[in-house]
Amino acid sequence: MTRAGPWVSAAIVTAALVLPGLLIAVTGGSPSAALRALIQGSLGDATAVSQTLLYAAPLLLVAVGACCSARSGVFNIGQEGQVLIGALAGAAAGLRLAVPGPALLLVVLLAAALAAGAWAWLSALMNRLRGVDIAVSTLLMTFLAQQVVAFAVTTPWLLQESRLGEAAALPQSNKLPSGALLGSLGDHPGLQLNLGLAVGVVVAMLVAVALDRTRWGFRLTVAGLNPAAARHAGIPVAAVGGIALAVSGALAGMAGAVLLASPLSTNRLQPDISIDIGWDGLLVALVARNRPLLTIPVAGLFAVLRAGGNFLAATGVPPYLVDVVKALLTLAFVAPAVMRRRSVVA
Amino acid sequence: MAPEPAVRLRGITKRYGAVVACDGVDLTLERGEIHGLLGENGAGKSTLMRILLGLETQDSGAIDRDGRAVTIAGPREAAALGISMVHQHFSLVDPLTVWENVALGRSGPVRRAAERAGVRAAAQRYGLAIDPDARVGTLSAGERQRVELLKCLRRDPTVLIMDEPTSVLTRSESAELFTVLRRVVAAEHRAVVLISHKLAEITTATDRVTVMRAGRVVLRRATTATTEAELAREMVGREVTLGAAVGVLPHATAPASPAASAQTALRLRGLTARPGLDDLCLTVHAGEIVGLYGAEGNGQKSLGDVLSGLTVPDAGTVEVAGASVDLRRPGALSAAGLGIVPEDRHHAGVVLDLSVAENLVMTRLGDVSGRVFIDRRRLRRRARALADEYGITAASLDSPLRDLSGGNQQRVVLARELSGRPRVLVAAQPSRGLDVGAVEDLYARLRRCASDGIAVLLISTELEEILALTTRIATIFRGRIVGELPTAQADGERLALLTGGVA
Amino acid sequence: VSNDETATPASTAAPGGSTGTLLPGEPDVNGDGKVIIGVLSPGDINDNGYYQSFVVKAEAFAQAQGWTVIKRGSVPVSEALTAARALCQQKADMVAIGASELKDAIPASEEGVCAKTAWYVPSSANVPQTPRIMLSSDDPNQSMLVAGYAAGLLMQARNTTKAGFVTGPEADFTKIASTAFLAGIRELVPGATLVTTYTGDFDDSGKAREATQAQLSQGVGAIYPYLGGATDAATALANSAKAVTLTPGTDRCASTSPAFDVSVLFDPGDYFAAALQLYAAGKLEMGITKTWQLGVDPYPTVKLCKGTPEQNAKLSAFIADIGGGKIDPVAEVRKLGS
Amino acid sequence: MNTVAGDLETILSSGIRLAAPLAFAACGEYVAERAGTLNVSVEAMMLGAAFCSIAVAGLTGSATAGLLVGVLLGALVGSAHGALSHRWHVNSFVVGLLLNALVLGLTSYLATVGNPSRHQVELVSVPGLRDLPVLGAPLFVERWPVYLLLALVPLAWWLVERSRWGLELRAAGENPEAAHMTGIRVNLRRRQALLWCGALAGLGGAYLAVGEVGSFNQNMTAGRGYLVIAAVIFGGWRLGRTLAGCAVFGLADALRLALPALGHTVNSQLLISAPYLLALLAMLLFTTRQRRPGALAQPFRRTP
Ligand SMILES: Nc1ncnc2c1ncn2[C@@H]1O[C@H](COP(=O)(O)OP(=O)(O)OP(=O)(O)O)[C@@H](O)[C@H]1O
Ligand SMILES: Nc1ncnc2c1ncn2[C@@H]1O[C@H](COP(=O)(O)OP(=O)(O)OP(=O)(O)O)[C@@H](O)[C@H]1O
Ligand SMILES: [Mg+2]
Ligand SMILES: [Mg+2]
Repeated sequence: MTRAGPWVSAAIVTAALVLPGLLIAVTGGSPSAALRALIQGSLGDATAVSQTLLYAAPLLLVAVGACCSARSGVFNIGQEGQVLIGALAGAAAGLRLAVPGPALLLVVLLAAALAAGAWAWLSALMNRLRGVDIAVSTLLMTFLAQQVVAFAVTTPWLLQESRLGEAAALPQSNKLPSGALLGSLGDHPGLQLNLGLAVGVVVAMLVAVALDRTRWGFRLTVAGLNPAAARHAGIPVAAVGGIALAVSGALAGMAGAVLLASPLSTNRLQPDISIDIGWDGLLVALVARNRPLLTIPVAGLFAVLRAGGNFLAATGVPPYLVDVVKALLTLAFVAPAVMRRRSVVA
Repeated sequence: MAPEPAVRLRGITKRYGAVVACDGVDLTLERGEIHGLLGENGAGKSTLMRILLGLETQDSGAIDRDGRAVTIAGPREAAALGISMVHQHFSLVDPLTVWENVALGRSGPVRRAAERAGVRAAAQRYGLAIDPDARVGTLSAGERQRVELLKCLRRDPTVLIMDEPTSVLTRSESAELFTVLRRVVAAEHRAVVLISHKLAEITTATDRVTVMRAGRVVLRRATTATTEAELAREMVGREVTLGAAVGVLPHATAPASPAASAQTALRLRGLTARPGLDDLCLTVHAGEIVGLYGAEGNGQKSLGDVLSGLTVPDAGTVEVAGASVDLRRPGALSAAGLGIVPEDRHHAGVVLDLSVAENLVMTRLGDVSGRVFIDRRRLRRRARALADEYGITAASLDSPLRDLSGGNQQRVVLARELSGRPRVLVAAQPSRGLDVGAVEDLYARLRRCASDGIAVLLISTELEEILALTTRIATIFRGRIVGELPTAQADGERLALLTGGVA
Repeated sequence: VSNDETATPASTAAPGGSTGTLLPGEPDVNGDGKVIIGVLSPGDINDNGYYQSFVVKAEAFAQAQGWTVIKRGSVPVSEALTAARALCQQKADMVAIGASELKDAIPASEEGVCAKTAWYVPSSANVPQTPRIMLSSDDPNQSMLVAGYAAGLLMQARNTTKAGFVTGPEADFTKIASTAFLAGIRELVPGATLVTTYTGDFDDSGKAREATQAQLSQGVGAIYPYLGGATDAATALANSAKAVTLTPGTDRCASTSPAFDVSVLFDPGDYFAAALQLYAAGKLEMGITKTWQLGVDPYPTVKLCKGTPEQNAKLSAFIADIGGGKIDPVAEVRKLGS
Repeated sequence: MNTVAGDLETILSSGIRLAAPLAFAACGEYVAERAGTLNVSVEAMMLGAAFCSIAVAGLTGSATAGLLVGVLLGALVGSAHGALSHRWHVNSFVVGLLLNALVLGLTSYLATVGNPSRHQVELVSVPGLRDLPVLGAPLFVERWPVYLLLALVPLAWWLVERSRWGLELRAAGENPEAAHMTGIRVNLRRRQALLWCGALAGLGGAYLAVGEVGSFNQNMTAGRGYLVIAAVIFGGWRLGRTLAGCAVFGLADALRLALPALGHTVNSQLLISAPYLLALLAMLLFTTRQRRPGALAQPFRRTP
């Protein structure tokens, strides 16, 4: 860290905090009211907190997956597509398989994880066979995933919504049966603790233990830090990286299933069901410096921005400005955290 | 009035956190001299030179150039002042050609024809034959060293710094280099700083010598007024068993030659790997040390990669204790009982960001874990035992390996590889970059291995090392074994002939 | 086995709307002394077209009444529900949805936060009626059939038989629109052909222009840019080739750059403004569906910007025939559209 | 008109128009990647420039002024990216993704404020050549900035392959430690490369707005920036092949948009994903690894 480091990060944070306020003031709004709305909408009451926690679950899953692959030295930036593929597979399983009740939910989550894991693993395969860069192929496959989902929901013999008489069928699937949905944990007045969050937290802790305490995690870490030394130590580096990538994809896919099956969505597969959770989840992992446990609070932070941002848009702040505010605030969080240590992307 | 020295460093101090890399160092470089700079690993030699080159800024102290105080902000400014350096690590860009790398250190528009011609002319003048259009990535270590030197000389420096230039060169290549340096100094009146761990080189090639220990200058002498023994003592700060420290007394001790049992521990059959190995065959018996000698770039690296499990050969087999090893299976060699101290330990030997303890158990994870979980307590206990046994000094076994000195890092590798009780130990250039004290320790351990019945294959470009340690020498040329003879019958001349591929 | 029973259940709307409920205190439903109208739109609310008009009309009316309008455009379909909830939390008295794509927001109307809100939802017969929302619906077959008829009139005059339809994604509603448009043209030009190009994106002007260009190169004489943000770019190009152009939903006969020959009015803003008028008067009932009939209600309708009296008369007659039930648009489309 | 040659001409000209914005930006991204930055903010550079060019054209009445300001805005985004990632060492992917979100939000918002008029730079045709059969119209009747490619492409190549700046830039992209030891200011070179990348991506975005379309609308670049990254990879980090990649993507899109008019129907999702599929296929078929800059996407800090 250079001498200028603390000043620079302070400057970035200040700019990122002040600029949104300025923008809002210039357009005739009140920055303090906006800030209040941001907090009100994310933490203000039970409904708001419920909303924040709903967002936190898929963010957490994506981020934990990103930690896995980054630790093994594989840089996956295709989570957005993997979320979509997960949602697609989850919807297909939920709508097509005749599994009774809660077991169906398990099937939906598993199908999503398997499909997205396999989708991500394709990148590892291409890398193994032809040396195709993984960061790049996962990015490109995101755009493919978008079209695959678009195709599925506009094709009647796939997942397109059943038509109602003469009316147009929208590009979406039918609604998932109630057995496939993620319910609430416990009964709290106003507060909704979705099962999805429990899944996310449990997965984060499992992965943290797996990475730091098991042979598998050790081998994965060695492969990521020094592939040559890993190979010498008898670790099949390419296979380990492939598995880590698949796990990362699988968790992103599971995030897709959580989006699909939780009250965040209408429980239908839609082309934009991923709502940038994949991109944001990646940012969460980067801010948390690839530590699975650290992703829990960071995902919470990003969820606050999302829920609060949604609320802010409803107060009359032009919605595009809300996006700007969110981007700047994220920068404020990212800048100093990433600066503290060498950037994780190698 | 006597002419001002080319460079005078006055009271240079540089701290990295708690470490004082340089502590009030004074150094004077005269024109027309080769100045030797000696010191253990971590003594601060490189740091001092990096300060002179503007790559680091000193905390205190001053630099005079031809009697004028200067501040040097970076390599460009240093070059403008006529100071240029051949680095210990990293300074060539592999995908670029030789002439592009040479041009990289200069300024002004790039005139391709002129640059090429310039490289050719300089190569001619200093006797450093090289093809300007070759890609640097395809060159051997010796050739790369030539490019480094050309890159440096093309800037026409009056002060030339060479940081361990010979560590990857064979003896004849080193000799060539010193001839060039001598010419540069005598005919062109430049000043040269030569950093080396090889005492013999320092005593033969330099005019004056400075020894550093723990950041301070401890000896300053005309070379003719000192001895290798004195230099070694000053570097380490105690008496050194000269017999082990090769380079001090080349033929001091005949190797303890155990009656090599007839049992074959390692057999390499027809190993072929493109590029590098061409039908290489070699056997090593239990309890003997076999030296594989040859100029850098004749396939030693490929052999090391095959035996580390990094590359799978195109053809050929490796047998350990009579059983053929499936080289495609990761870790098969280690499981079969082959330990290796790789040539580039940072590349394949250790994981710098993992803790010392983790590095110590890396290859034998099964010993410290159940089916799934790693047992931290067992891991630490085992690491502690190994660290004690092999005399590894570290602030904590939980600190990253990066914090250890080179000699200690090498000990970690050796400890780990020997902890598996291997039948065969392959040591590739094991003393490279180590100081006298560390080398002494290393040699003692290699000998102990042999007397414990382990078959040791020593891959080295250091003739003295080979002669001092081995019972049998095989010479390698262009990926083949071109000669084999008992060490007792070997002498420099015969080996030189063999390594030239004449046999 | 399939879980198709989970498809949207069929509409249970009662015809005539006699079963509607009136919310107490309309327009200040939540009784906080202020009237806030919250508008959600799936599209770019500055597209100079369909999505914008919804917001503009609402704003104009609300301003006159001294109400507040909170508008939010480009709401992703999957965030509709959350966005609607957030509006309720802002004490909106009415939540208005810009287009039926956002129908997923409707469940919020049943939630506690939204207990004191009126709901206005446009629908193309694919939204189920609930007691808590007011639906406003029209049949795209009607307006598109007449749009085709109007284009046919102008094509007849120019002696061309080829028409083009440029739209975004290949989805059911764009397919239905293009089919009905073709049927309308064929009412007058029996041998007419229609080229339909899906650019994949309502807002990608560059691609919309290239699609238009390709159609023009094939000698297409009328272009329907059934687009969002890319409408103007495509129309401008069609103008340069002097092709007949139509608007996707709003009245833009006054516009000169780009210029339109036909305004097809199925402007959600007009329907909404009518509902707001009732609302202001405290007469807007929830739980009913208002179905807008072409030829009966003022909207939807189609008008020629520079039509000859003769053409205008023919168009009016056709519209009247549909309104009077002499022509069944659905049957016409089925007959002529393929 | 409905001849095979005529159809071909239609598709070719359309393809070139669709490829031109990509080609400008690719000349920039190519340089940034050779210097070691896998720059994902191309989208932001293009979109921001597209907006500014129309806004300025509206204010000044000159489409050319708009084009120039677009270039400047692209460069501004490039320097912001450079400062954040190569001065303050924020992860470059994060910077890129955030800049994209930021510019999308800002331009979408600002587009709602004004109501800019239509502006387009002039069409220039080359006398004589434009009358060539088939190729004449597609190649020699263009909005004038397209002809800039004739100068910019060789310039980009010369800068990278022949100039000292380019030599140092390549060294910074291949082996920053070595370059640093040699006295090259690695991060400065990378920032400069991003500046150039921004200017050219800005030109591409501005060309899209004031060249082809004549107006701005929300998110009008619609992922073209990502396509540019795909093109550089498709080209295996060689300028010529990168531009060929742009041409392939442009033509694939042109074909897709023209096919219905020519009486064919093909699945639109498949065609929309064609460029990405092509890039993946190209990577699978040609071993492009060798030319990949050794330190691509690796940050460099002086003190390790
Ligand atoms: N960038 C740095 N950060 C922290 N410590 C450093 C740094 N560079 C060098 N040191 C420390 O400073 C001391 C001197 O290092 P230096 O590289 O100068 O030694 P040296 O004499 O060149 O050793 P060798 O013979 O191994 O090359 C060592 O203890 C080293 O660990
Ligand atoms: N003392 C300081 N005051 C202000 N800024 C500083 C200071 N020290 C460093 N910086 C800034 O921090 C940046 C990061 O430093 P770093 O050494 O990692 O990069 P650099 O190699 O110096 O960059 P360049 O290649 O441009 O020289 C520097 O470019 C400089 O702008
Ligand atoms: Mg050193
Ligand atoms: Mg009220």
